[in-house]
Amino acid sequence: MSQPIEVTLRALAVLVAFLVLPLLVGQTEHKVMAHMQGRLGPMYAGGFHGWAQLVADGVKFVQKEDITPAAADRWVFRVAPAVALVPYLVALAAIPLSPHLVAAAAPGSAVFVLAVTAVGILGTLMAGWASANKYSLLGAMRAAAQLLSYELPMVLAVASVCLAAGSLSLTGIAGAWSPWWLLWQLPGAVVFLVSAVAELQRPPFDMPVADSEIVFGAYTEYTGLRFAFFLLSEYAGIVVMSLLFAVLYLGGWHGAFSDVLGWLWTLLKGFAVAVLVIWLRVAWPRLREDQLQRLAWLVLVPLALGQLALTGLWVVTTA
Amino acid sequence: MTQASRPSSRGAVPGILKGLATTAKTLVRPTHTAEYPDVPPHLPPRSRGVIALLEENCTSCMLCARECPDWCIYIDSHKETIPAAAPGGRERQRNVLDRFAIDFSLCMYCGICIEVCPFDALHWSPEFEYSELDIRDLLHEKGRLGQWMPTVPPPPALDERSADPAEIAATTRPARGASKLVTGERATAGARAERARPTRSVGDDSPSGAAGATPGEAAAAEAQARPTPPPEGEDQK
Amino acid sequence: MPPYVVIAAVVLVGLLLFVAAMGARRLLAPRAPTRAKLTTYESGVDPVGSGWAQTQIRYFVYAFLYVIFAVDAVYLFPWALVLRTSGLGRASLVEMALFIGVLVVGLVHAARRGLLRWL
Amino acid sequence: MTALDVAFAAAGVVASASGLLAVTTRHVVHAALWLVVCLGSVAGCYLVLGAEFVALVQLLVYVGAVVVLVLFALMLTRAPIGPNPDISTSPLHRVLAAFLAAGVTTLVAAALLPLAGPARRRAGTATGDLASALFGTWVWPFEILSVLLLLALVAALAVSRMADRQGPDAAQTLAESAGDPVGKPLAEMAGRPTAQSAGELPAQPAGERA
Repeated sequence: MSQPIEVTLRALAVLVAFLVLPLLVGQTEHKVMAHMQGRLGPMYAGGFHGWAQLVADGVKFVQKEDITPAAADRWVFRVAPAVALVPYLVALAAIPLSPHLVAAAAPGSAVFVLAVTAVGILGTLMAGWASANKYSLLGAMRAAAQLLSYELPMVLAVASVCLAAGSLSLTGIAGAWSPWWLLWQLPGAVVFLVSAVAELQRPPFDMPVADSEIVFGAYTEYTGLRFAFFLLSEYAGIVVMSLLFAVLYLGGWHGAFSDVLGWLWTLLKGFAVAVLVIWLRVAWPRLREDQLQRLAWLVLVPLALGQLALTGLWVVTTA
Repeated sequence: MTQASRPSSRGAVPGILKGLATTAKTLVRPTHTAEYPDVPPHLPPRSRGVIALLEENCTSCMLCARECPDWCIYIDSHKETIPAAAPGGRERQRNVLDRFAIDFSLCMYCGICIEVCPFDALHWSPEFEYSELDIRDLLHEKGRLGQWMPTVPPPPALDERSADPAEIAATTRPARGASKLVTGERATAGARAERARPTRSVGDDSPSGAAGATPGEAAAAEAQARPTPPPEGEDQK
Repeated sequence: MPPYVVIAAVVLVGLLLFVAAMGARRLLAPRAPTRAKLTTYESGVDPVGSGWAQTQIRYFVYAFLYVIFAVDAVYLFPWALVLRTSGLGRASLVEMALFIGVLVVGLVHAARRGLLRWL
Repeated sequence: MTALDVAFAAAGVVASASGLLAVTTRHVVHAALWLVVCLGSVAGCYLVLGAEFVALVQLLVYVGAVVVLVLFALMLTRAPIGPNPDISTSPLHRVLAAFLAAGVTTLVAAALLPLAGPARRRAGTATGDLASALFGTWVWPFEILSVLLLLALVAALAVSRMADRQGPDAAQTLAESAGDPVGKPLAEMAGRPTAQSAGELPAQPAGERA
């Protein structure tokens, strides 16, 4: 197979995964959240238990009027959804489903995913500033402060895993995984999960979009398809973070028949993490801004540093 | 719930775990959702859905229109002279109702009009499916209001050992001057035994849209007495 | 290099997705701007002043902290690659402990002076 | 002329064009956003040259953190939407800047052009080599870096909380010496870094942490 065709096919496969998996997570959230609240959730679109609800939502969003407020900075306002969305698409390309099933097996893919998702903050900041709206600005401030604060423990936790595996590539990390890690890297895993939920700005860390205070944060002025892109980026973020957690801490494709069904194991583990993220949203109330920052700097960062020290010592003594 | 309001004695961690446990338990229990268009809702018997008009009972006294907090009732009437029944008798006058309309886009369903009506011309019906695409179509003229009448459920049964309704008590009261001894009591007791006690069956609680599924006795009797309501085309619109 | 060629292609595909979606919206969505529709949303009342409002400078402190610790944290990743080598492993552990220890002193200082508190 | 050369040239062109836009635009925030493009394409240059880890660090630290810090600063101060007429220089300054730029370019070119020879095969710099050099040969600069970062941390925190810690006292002594009866509220106001904004937590009263 010639190289250009292969590259195109891989990119398109990533696109398909990017368009399907977030919808799957979104529909799961509809259903899980509804049943956790004693409801049924969407039941009509598509016939069987409303499976096509999100597709219908997409069709609706395309047909809605796109409004750019008169006071807004037009170009920044219009480009911001793409800046928020594309990083997750790119991050998805670097996540392996099995040792051979990965779109782009970069040698530093663990760092790559972190770096790329960090760029996503810019989309929120751009949206918040360009809207020329006080709620949006406040939301963008909160989002940026939160995302920066929680990026650090996440980087430290991932560094600890890299340390344990002696590799910077996700394939290498998952390859070096053993069930013993579940215990040994547990503090790091907890730190990563908490930081990931905070990075996604999902409850209980949804202060930046706290609807009872600042309407919808940085996305207040958005309508139609651009708004849908921000929503899609949130769900794509859940997919990316869940798969990342599955690969880093749950061993990715390790499981029965991992030669053949490895990709399925990764997807299943990632899906379980996504359900956990949804569950947290249903069960827990929102953290206040000061609690958010205190948790990040006085709990998660020391915890991650402790995990790092533990991992370093362990690796040196056993190597 | 005292259990829930009691402050947790072991800090925050048990609390957040309790939240997870509660939601997980709810997840595996059956849901409470009633899928309305497919499954008719289970309404309480005296739900306030729409106001029905029994036109024959209306005397155009305007009490309802004046008491309405929203001023959403419109009444037009004129006086008609009824010739004397017997030669040499006195001519009588009565009000003839020309228009009776309730604007349900203004109505706040307080039920004051029904309370104040001295002649039981207005009734609550549990029907609620009368949404319109145009807000102006929510102005129901008397023809439309009358069509709701068959859906009015029978009045609730009286309490056991309650006093007789005024109408029945009037008929069973002994004639003036008769002895008010044991006989009176007996008569009343007998009347109570015979008294029509409308009973509700469970099926009546959610009347379907089909008119006359089980109309209340009173409503049915009165519906026979009056001409069938004109079709909707008569609404002046 | 091939992995990054794929990454570049994915970036391109992402931009194409955005452009295509916006094209579809342009074809399907109505356009009827009115003056009222284009005003800034402020809970339904007329907007007061500009879209800018003074904000807590506290937000800034955390950005500072992150920049410094991010520079710190990126050195952890190359460390992961040498930790297992026989020659450099133990020495690098001490080096990294010193490196992070110095910064943790700063963090503890900040925490003790109450600079990490929101209020 | 390989595909890598083309990629490097493309990234370089994007970097210089966006850099030029960053310094010429009169929208303050646009300048920061063009800086993002510039730094990102510099990361692309590193990547094409085979320094994967440096490129990723460039992305993580510069785009993900430094530019966010810059945007933060711009939004906390007043960053108006639309061109800012204050951001302008006189023709004299422009001419001087052009001369300076030409001089620097000549200097750099004079130093680099003699080194440029026929295209060599680029060997990617493995992150492992980088790591062993960092923790072996260059360990002392690495350790000193931590002290530098510590200094930056302490200084940044001191600067950002200075108004909180010294402002009230300074303002109060000023007010007392002037015999100003309204000095107290003024001092309190000075103690707050910013006015409260909607939805935020109340600022701590000044001087409480003295």
